[in-house]
Amino acid sequence: MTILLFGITKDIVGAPTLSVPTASVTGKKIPKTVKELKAFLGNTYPELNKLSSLAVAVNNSYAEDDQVINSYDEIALIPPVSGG
Amino acid sequence: MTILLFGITKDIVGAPTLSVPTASVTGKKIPKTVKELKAFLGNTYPELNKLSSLAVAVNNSYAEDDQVINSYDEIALIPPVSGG
Amino acid sequence: MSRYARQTQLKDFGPEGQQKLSQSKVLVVGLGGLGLPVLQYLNAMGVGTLGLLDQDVVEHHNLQRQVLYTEQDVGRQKLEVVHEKLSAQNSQTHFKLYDTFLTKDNALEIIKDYNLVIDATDNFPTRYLINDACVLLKKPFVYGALHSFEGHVSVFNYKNGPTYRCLYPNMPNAEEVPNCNENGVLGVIPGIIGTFQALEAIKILTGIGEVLSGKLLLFDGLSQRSTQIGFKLNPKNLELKKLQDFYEPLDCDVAPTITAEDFQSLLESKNTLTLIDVRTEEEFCERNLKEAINIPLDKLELSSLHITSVDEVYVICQSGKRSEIAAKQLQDQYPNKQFITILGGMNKIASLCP
Amino acid sequence: MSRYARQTQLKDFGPEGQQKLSQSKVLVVGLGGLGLPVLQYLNAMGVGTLGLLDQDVVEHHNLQRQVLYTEQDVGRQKLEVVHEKLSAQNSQTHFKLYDTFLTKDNALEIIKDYNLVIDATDNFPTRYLINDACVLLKKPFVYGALHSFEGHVSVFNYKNGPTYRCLYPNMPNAEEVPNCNENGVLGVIPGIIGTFQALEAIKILTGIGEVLSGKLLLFDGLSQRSTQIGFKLNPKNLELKKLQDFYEPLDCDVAPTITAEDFQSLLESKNTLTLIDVRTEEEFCERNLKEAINIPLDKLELSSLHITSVDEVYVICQSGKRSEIAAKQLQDQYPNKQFITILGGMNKIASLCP
Repeated sequence: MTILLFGITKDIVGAPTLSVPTASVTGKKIPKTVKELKAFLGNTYPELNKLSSLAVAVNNSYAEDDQVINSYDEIALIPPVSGG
Repeated sequence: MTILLFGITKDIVGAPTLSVPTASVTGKKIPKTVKELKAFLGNTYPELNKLSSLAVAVNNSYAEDDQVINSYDEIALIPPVSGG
Repeated sequence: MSRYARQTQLKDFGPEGQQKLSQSKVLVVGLGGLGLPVLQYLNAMGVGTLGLLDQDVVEHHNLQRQVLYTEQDVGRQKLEVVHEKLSAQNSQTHFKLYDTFLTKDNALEIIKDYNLVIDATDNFPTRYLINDACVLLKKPFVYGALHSFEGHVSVFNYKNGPTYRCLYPNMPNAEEVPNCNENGVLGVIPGIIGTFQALEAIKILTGIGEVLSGKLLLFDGLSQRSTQIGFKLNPKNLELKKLQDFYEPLDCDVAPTITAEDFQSLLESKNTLTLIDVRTEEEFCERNLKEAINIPLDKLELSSLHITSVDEVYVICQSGKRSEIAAKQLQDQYPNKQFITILGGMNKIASLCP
Repeated sequence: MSRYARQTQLKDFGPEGQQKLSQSKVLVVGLGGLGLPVLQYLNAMGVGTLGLLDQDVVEHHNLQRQVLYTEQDVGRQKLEVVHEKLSAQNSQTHFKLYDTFLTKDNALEIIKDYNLVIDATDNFPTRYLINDACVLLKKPFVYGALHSFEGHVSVFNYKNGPTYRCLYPNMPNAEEVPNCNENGVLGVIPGIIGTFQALEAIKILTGIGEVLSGKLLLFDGLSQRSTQIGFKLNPKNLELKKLQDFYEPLDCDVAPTITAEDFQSLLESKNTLTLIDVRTEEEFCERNLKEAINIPLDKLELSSLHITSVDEVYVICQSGKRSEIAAKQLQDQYPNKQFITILGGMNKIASLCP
């Protein structure tokens, strides 16, 4: 599962994209929903947990927390940005 | 087969996209290569024949005249533009 | 050839498009990186009335991306400089100048006269204020925002379409968003996002093309890629009845602070100091510092302060949150004084001397 | 805060990026719709040396999209106006002014001093000339071009990457491309394409991000969509040994014409008229009109004409093609005279009176 990162999430992770394993070879629990994905990522990058207002897109559509995600989905993390 | 039109080709056809039948229900010969597609379109829109310098993209890549095209390909006609 | 010939000759724009532009009224909130390219193009193209709203002066470090300003303009009111230059560019445009920041008290009154608003601000409180005011007034607004090499563009509240709150329901906290001093931007990015905003404005005003309503455009300059994210209206975001009581000014000028400990020492060493407690009367009565004057936060704007003898004014509340807001608000009102927030507020003070 | 702080604080740009910009030299060919936004941003961001090349004056119908010009500037040399305004914007920039059009005779000499070229012209001949000169000199160039609501952006000849001729091997004919008077452009589109070009220039100069090499970006303003088309180098396009002998000026000012029939009547009715035959001496000797002076096209630039008594000068060749080129070239050299092409040339004349 590839995750595109925008705004401050790119700065936190330090890269424009992130790969999340979808087979359970790592023994870790694999995220099945947007909410689980957020928790999963927050584990690795605790600073992401601070983002109370983080939009997530699945296949170029805004997704709610309960949306189910699959390995072939393209996911984007889109925090609000403020500059002008 | 959907064809995206840019520049003067959009003006000639009068729409931003064009649909070309891919099943031979119409009895017409169906274009199998870029060259045949150009000829096919030139039949319907003779003004397209004037464009000596017309780039064609198949699935977002520049295509030569002999490239084979299929019904699921996304094709774009990209004439040169000059304005500044 | 007529002034607008190059666009009126376009079949999909025509003299009708030009006529619509000339009768349009657009308010641009913010004369910074985004506002200037928006204005340069809307003014060039013949939008009839342009409202300009900003209270900043031109600073030296603005010049890296705010392309209408010259070195000579540093220190001048942005409003004045922009008005001067845009008038020279197009003498047919009618300009309305607002020498203010957008606030909950003036937003509805100002916005109601316009066909659409360009959100070219650099802070969340004003973005949320613009959103809410536009929802109340049923006006579309063209949103643009920047971060480093990236930008956002969308059109909100267009024909009852989705709003900013459908993407981001609540304003982020101060801690989760980098403040403006940390958060740089490559000089040309506002030029790209601003011209995108101008294009969306033109499409709304003339009815040509597809408006970016229900779509968030994400532009990434490093890869030169644009991505569009679809999103839907959450109907409860249109059910707004009035503006919020307060739009927290998370702005870039961080108010100076003092720790509760240092403030305690100060209290002991100084004979007099000015301290404003911005909690409610109820909270104040329960426990307060004897030096404090009580002016609840929601009455601060209406109060007129007479601070003559001192340069520094301390501000306190329960936790330090409201006092920060108050300090910024007071700072804007009384630029010659310094307003200092007591970190941790009465909670912290109480923990020091129980 | 330092002038460039907002971008030097970006981790991927930094003081190193700024340092690289300050040592960079960029030539901008064309001070029109594309050239102005490119220059406003490159100058704001601190590119050390900017070359400005144009010979036009500001016209009233330029104001709709050429946002650096004011109404007062109409009639002035673009070069002078741009230099004045950019100097006020950034006094640290070193400007080099070229009061000329780019020609096969000056292109190599001018371009060789720059790190990259911005193609901000409005015609094919100059685009092909820039391409060929950059290939010969191994310089990258940032291409931008406009049509109605659309634009193209790409970076050609970057690190031996594909060139303009890899997309469009040969210059289109005059008949297949709408001339500039038919071909309008929505005012804000050059702002978008020009800022895209400035961004690509910054990426090339500082090494950040992905450069649009081997990719043609198609921007469609009506749908606000960007599409990227990949294309490859055709190695023979790098094998250029010298510039072409001629880059046909398919420019926007269509030279006035007269039919061969009308010209015949004119010859019969007028005692004197001035007629230039631009064919080779050989062709001229084979058959000519007795009123004609022979100045072959390739010698036209070097010849100095003394046309004092008349305002109208007729130009002829074999088919009407070279005379059209000649008329435009002469028009630029002698703006106070009118040069009229005889349609169909000697071929047509011959068919009328065998």
